[in-house]
Amino acid sequence: MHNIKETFIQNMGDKIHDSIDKKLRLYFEVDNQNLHEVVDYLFKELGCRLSTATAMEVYRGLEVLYHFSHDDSGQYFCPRVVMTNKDNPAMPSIAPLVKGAEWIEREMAEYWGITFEGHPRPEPLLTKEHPKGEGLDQPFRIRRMS
Amino acid sequence: MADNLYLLIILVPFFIALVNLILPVNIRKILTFLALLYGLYLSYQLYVVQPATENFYFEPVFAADQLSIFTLIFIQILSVIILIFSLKGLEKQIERAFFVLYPMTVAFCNGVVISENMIVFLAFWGMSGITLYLFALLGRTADTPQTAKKTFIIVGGSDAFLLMGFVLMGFIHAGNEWSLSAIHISLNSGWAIVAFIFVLMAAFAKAGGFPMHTWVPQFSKDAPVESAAFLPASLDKLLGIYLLARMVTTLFSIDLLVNMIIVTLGALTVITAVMMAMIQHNGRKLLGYHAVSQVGYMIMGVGSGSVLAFAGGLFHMINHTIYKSNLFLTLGSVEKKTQSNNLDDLGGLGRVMPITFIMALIGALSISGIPPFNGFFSKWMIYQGLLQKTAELTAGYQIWMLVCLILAIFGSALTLASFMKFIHAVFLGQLPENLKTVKETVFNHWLATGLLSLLCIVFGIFAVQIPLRLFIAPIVAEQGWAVLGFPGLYKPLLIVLLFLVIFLIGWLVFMLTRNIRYDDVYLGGMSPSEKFRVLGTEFYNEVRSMQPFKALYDAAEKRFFDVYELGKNLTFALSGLLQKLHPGQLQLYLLYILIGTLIFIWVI
Amino acid sequence: MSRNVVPVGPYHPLLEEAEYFTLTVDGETVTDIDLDIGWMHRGHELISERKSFTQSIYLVERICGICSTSHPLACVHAIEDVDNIEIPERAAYIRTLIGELERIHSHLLWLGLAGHFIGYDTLWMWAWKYREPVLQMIEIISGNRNHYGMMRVGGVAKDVDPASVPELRKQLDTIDSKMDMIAKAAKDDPVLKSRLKGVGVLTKQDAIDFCAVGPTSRASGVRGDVRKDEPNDAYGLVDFDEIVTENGDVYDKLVVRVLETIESTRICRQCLDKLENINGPVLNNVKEIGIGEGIGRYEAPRGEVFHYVRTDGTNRPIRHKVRAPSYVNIPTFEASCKGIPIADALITLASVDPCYCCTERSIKINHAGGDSPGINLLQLSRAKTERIRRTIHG
Amino acid sequence: MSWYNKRLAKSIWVFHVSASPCNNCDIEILDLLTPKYDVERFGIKLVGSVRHADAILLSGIINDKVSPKVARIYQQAPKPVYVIGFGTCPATGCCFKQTHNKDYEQGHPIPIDLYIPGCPPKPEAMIAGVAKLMEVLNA
Amino acid sequence: MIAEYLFFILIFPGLLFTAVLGLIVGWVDRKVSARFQFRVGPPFFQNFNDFFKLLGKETIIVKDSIHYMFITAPLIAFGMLVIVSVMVGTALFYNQGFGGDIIVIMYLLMVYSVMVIFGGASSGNVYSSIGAGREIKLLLGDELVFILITLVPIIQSGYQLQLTEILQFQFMNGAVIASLSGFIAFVLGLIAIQAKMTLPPFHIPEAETELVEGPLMEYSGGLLAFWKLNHFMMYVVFPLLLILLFLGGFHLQGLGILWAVLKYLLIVVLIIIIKNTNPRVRIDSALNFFWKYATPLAFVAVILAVLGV
Repeated sequence: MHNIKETFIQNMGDKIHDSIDKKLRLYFEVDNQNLHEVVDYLFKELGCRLSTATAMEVYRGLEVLYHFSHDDSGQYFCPRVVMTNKDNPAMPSIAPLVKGAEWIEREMAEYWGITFEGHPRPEPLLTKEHPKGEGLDQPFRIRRMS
Repeated sequence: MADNLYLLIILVPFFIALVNLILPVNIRKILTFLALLYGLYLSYQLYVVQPATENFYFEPVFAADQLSIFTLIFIQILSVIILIFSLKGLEKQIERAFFVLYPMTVAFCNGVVISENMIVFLAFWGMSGITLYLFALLGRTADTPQTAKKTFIIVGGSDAFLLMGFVLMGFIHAGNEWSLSAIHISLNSGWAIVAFIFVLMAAFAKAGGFPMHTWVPQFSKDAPVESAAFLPASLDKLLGIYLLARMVTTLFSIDLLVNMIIVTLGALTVITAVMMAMIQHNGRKLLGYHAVSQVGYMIMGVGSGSVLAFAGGLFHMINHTIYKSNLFLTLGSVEKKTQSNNLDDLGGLGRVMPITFIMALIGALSISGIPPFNGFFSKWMIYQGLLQKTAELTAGYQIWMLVCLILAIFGSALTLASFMKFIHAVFLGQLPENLKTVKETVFNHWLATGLLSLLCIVFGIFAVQIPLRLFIAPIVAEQGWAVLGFPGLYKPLLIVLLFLVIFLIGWLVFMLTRNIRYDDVYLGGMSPSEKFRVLGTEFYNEVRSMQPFKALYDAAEKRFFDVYELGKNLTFALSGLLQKLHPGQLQLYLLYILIGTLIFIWVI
Repeated sequence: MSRNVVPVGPYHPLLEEAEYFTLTVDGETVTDIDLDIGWMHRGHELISERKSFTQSIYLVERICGICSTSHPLACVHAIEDVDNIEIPERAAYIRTLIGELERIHSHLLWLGLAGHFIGYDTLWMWAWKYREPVLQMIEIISGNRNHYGMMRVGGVAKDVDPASVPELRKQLDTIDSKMDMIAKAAKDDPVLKSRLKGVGVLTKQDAIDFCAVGPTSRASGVRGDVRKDEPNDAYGLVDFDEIVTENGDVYDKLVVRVLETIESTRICRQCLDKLENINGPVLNNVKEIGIGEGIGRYEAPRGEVFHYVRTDGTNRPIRHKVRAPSYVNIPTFEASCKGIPIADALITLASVDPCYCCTERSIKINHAGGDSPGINLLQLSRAKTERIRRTIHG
Repeated sequence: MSWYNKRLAKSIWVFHVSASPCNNCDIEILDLLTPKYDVERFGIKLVGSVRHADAILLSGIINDKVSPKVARIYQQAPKPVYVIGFGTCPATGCCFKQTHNKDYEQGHPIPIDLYIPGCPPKPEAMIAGVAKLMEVLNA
Repeated sequence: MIAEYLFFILIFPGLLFTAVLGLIVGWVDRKVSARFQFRVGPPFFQNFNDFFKLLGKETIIVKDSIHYMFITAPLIAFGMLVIVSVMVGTALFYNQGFGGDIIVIMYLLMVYSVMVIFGGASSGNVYSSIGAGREIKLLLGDELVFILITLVPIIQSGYQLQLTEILQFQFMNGAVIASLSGFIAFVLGLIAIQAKMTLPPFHIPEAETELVEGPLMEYSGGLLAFWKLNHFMMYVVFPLLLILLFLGGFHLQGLGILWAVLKYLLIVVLIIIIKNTNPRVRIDSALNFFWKYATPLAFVAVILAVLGV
C-alpha cells in the first residue's frame, strides 16, 4: 500500500511540491508545465482512475484539485494546480489525456471562468440552454437568496 | 369513311408530327391536342363500327379485333391526358422536339396495335422503339446518353429477336402467310419454342418484364417526366402486354408448363423490382421500378391460362397505365415546383400542395391494391383466377403456383410499403425550410392528374359496370372462352357506401364534441426545429442491411443482375478475345487461313 | 445525413427526470449522440456552504431520492476523514445495513424500470412488488420510506430497536426467496436475453478512459468497488463478493445488478446477526470539526459517490464538492450508443441507471463580480479563504 | 361539461413532469402504479405524451432552466388539465429555497391546482390528494 | 335490403356490437394483465369512461400538420374496421358473404396500418415519423405470415375464397385446427395477430418509452378516442377472424353458445398471455423472426395443407 505512494514520490518527487500526506491520501501541488507528466504517470503507469476535480477560491487565487483514485490500494492522489491570475485564470486541460475529465473541466470552466487550454470541447455543460445566459466568458450570474 | 379509319388513325398524328416540325411551339401544342382528340374520336368510331380487315395487294395489313380496339382506345385516352399535363410546364429546350415526337409515337403505337401483317407490325414496333430512344435523349441529366443507349440496345435488340421470332414462325406455319391472325403454332417443336422465346423477349423488353426490365428505371430517372409517364408507364406497357396477350391467345397454343414458366417470370418480376424499388432514394427511379413490378401482375394474369386471371391481367394493364402515369405526373408536378426528385430533399409537401398530394395518394393506394381503387379490383381478379387455376392442378404444380401467388400478394404488401415511403418522403413528415414557399401546381397539371385519379376511382368502384362490361368481356368472348364468370362478386359500391355511413357517423361524433385548438409539435418541451426529422427514405435500412437481402442488394447495386450490363461485359470480353487473336503478325493470319481451310475441307 | 436528429427529452417517458439528448440518426441507427444536462440543477454545493455539517447531511440526502443513504454516508465519511473520527461498531453495522438495503431497493427499481423501458411491464410490476418489503424494512429501521435521515458525523441518529430484528429478518427472508426467483426469471428469460445481449457494449478500455464506476464499469470487466477498496463502516467485517463480468453489454449490467442484490441480502443477514449480539452506543459525540480537507466515498448502487469537504474550523464547510456516480457514467453513452438502433440506444441510456438529480448538483459562482444584489459572494469567499490561509500558515 | 367531468374523474390520465426534484417523489409516483398501491383501480394511468394527459404531476422546485419547458408542456396539454404539485418542493421549495437557480419572485410558470406536501409524501397521501381532485370533479 | 344492411353495419355485427364488445374485451385485457402483475385492475366501465372522457377533451391539432389527413385518418381506420367486422360477422353469424371476400379483408386490414402511418406522419412529429416507419416495417413482417396462414384454410377447403364456404367446409369436415397444418397455421396466426394489433412484444411502432406512443403521440381528445376505440375493436375483429378460419365458427344453439364464448375467450386470453410475458422486440429482430422463422414454418403449413395433412 505504501509502496504505491513511495513509487510515486520516487518517480515524480521533483515535479511536485507542498505535499500533505494523510492516511491513504496524498495532496500535492503541481505546476502547470508538469501537470501533464504527472497526470500521465498517474493515469497510465499507476492505473489510477480520475474521481473528479474540485475548483475553489483560495487566498492565492483559484485552485483546481484533481482526485485520482488508485483502486487496488484505496490510495488517493490529489494534484493541486493554483492559478494566481484571478481575472483571467487559465491552465492546461487534462481532457486529452483522460477522457473522463471532459465534463468536470467543462463544468469548472463554466462556473469559475477558468480557461482550460486544449480542451477538446470547450462549451458549457449545465447551462447550455439556460434562459438566463451562458457562455464561457460570461459565467452565469447568480442572485444570492437570503 | 369507315374504310379509312385505320389509315386515318395512323396518318393523322403522323402528319401532325411532320407538320409540327416547322410550326411555332404554341401551334404545335394546339395541333397535337386536336389530332389526339380526333384520334380518340376515331378509336371510338372503330369501337362502334368494327370495320373489316384492310387489304393491300391481297395481303391483310390492318385489322382490329376487340383486343386491338381496347388497347387503341386506351392509347388515345392516356396520350390525351398526358398531353394536357405537358401543355404547360415543359422545359423550353425540349418543347419543340417533344411535340414532334409525341404525336409520332402515338401514330406508331396505333400502327402496332392495328397491324395485321407481321412485317408492318415489326416496322411500327421498331419505329416506336426509335421514338423511345429519341425521348430518352431529351433528358437533361448527366446520365442521359448512357440511358438512351441502354434503352436503345435493350429495346432495339429485342426488336431483332422479334424479327427472328416472326421469321421462324413464318417458316413453322404451314401456309406462306404473314398475317398475324392466321398463324397459330403449337409449341411442340424446338424451333417453335425458340420462336416463342424470341417473341416473349420482345414483349418483355417492351413492357419491362424480368429480366429485360433494366432500362425502365433508368429511363424514368433521366428522361423528361412527361415521357416517363407517357412511354414506359403507359404506351409501352400497353404494347408489350398487347403482344403477350396476342401470343397466349392467337399466336401460340401453350401448355401448362409454359403457363407456369410465364407465371413464375411474372412473380419474379413483381418481387425483384419491388425489392429494388423499396431502397431507392430517387423518386422517379422508385416509380420506374414499380412500373416494372406491376408488369409482373399482368404477365401472371395474362400468361396463366385462367380466363379470370387473363381478364384481370388486361384490366390490370389499363389500371396500371392510369395510376402509374398519375404517379409520374404528380411527381413531375412536385419536381417542377421544388426542382428536385430526390426523396431526401423533399418532405411535408402535403401542406403546400394538397391537390397534388391527394392525387398522388389515390395513385399510391391504387397501385398498392387498396380497396376500393382500381388496382385492387384487377389484382383481386388475378388472385382469384390463379387460385381457380391452382385448384385444377396436381399437388406439385399447386405448390409451385402457390409460391408464385404468395410472392405476388406479398409483392403488393411491399408495394404498399414502398409507396408509404414515397408518400411519407414527399408529402408527409417535416417540411424543409427551403420548401416553405412552394405553391400548388398549375391548372393543367392537376387537371391531368385529377382526370387520372377520377379514372382510378371510377374503374375501382364501377369496375364491373364500365371497363369489364365494355372492354374486357368482349375480348374474352372473342377468344371463345367461357363468359367471364365470378364465383361471387365483391361489390365495391356497397362497401364504399357502407364505409361512408360509418365514416360520417364518426365524423359527426367528432364534430359534435369538437373543441379544437392549434398548437406546435410536441417534442418533450423543445421547440420544433428543422433538424428534428427522419427521412422516409431510410425506413428500410433494416431490410437493406439484413441477410440475405444485403448480399442481394449489394449485388444488384453492382448491376450484377442487369442483362444489359451482363451482355456488355460479355461483348467486351469477346471483343477483347478477338483483339488478342489479332496481333498483326502475318504468319499468324496464314496459320488461321490454313486451319480454316482444313476445317472447311473436313466439313465438306 | 447529419440533419436527421431525434431529440430525447427534456420530457420523455424514458427518463423520469428531465434530460435532453439529441440522437443523430441514419434511418434508425444512431450515429452520434449529444448530451445536454443541467435541467435538474439545484445548486447543492453552494447551498451546502451555508449549512452546518449536520444540516448539510440532510441536504445531501436530497440530492437524490434513490441514493438517499449513499450521499449522506459519503458526506459523513468525508467529514470524518478530516479529523479521523471513529464510529462505534454498532453504528457501523447499522450504516452498512441501511446502505445495503438501499442497494437492494435501487437495483430492483432499476430492474423494474428497465423492464418498463423495453415494454415488459410484467417484469416492472414484479420487481416493484418485491421492492416493497425493502422499503418496509427501511421504514421499520428509520421511520421513513425514503429519505431516512439516519446518518450523523460519528455514527447514526437512531438505534435499531432489538425487538424489531426478528421482523426485519422475516422480511429479509421474503426478499431472499423472491430475489432468487427474479434473478432466475430475468437472467434466463430467452426473449429478454436476446433483446439485451450484445446491446450497447461498453468496452473495457472505454470504461477505463471514461473513468466509469460501479456496475457500469464492473460489467465491462474493470474491477473497482469502494466497499472492497476502502472498507469503511462494517464492510471490512462482513463477507461478500465483488461481481465483475466481462462483456459490458446491457445484459451484463443486468446480471451484475441482480447478483449484487443477492450479495447485498447476504450482507444484510450478517449485519442483522451482529446487531443481535453487539450492544453499545450508536453515536460518538463530535464536538467540532478541525481544519483541513477530507475525502469521503461510498459505493452507491450506481457506483462510487465522492464527497470532498474542506473545513475552516467553523461549523460549516467552505467547500463541499459532490461527485455522483452518474456524472462519470453518463458520458460513456458517447462510446456505447453509437452505431446501434434507436431502440437499443434508449435501453443503453437507461442501462447505467442514470440519476440526473445526482449529476447536476454543483455550484455556481459569479466569478467576474457583476450585478448581484447584496454582498458579493466572491468577496465573501475571498475573505473566507484569506481567513483560512492565515489560520493554516499562521 | 359536468357529465364529462364525471367521466374525467373516473379516468384521470397523468403525465409526469419532474422539474428539478430530488427524484424521490418521481419514484414514489411510479410506486403508485405498482401492485401495492395500484391506482389503475381508480382509472389512473400514466401516459407518455402530454397530449393524452388529464393531469400533470409536477415535482421539484422548477428551476430556471426547466421552467420555460414546463410552461411549454402545460400549454401543449389539452384542456381541461389539472396540475398536481407533488412534495414539498413545488409548495415551499423545501431545502432548496436558497438555490441560485430559481427566481422565487417570479413564482411558478404554471398554475398548480393541488399541492400534496411531504418529502416525499407517502403514497397513501398521494392517493388521498388525487381523490380530493376527483371529489371536486364529481361535484 | 337497405334496412338489413343498415342493421348489419350499425348494430350487429357492425358498429355497436364491435365497439361495445371491444371496449369490454379491452377491460378483460386490462384486468387479466393486472392480475398477472398482482394488481387489482380497472373497474368494468373503465374503457367506456376513457372513451367518453376523451370525447369531452380538447383536440389539439398541430399547426404545421396536414390537417385534413390528421383528422380523417382515425375516422377512416374506424370505418375500415367496422366494415371488416361486418364482413367477418355476417359470414360468422348470418352465413352471408361474397366470393373473394377474404382477399378484401386482407387488404382492408392493411388500410388500418396505412391510416396509422398517415395519421402519425401527417403531424410532422419526428417520433411519429419513426413510428410510422416501424409500423410499415412491421406490416412487411407480419403480412407474409398472415397471407400464408390464411391460405391454409383456403387450400383445405378446396380453394374456396369465400369465408362462408370455408365455414361450410368446417361444418362438414371438422375445424381446420384439427389438422397438423391447421394447428401450425393457428399458432402462427396468433403471433401474426399480435403484430397486427401492435400488442407486446410487437408494440414497436407505439413503443411508449422509446417513441412516446409513436404515431398516436400528437393525437388528443376526440381523435385519440377514436384511435383507442379502433384498438379495442381489433380485439373483436381478429379473434373472430381466427375463429372463422380455424376453429370452425359458432353454432349458436344450446351448448354451442358456451363453446362460442369459450373459443373467443381462449383466443383473447392467449393474446393477453403472450402480451404479458414478453418484452418488446427490436424492429429488426421482429422482421428477422417473421421472415426467417415464422414464414418458412407457415410455408411448411401450406405445403402440408396441399398434401392434405
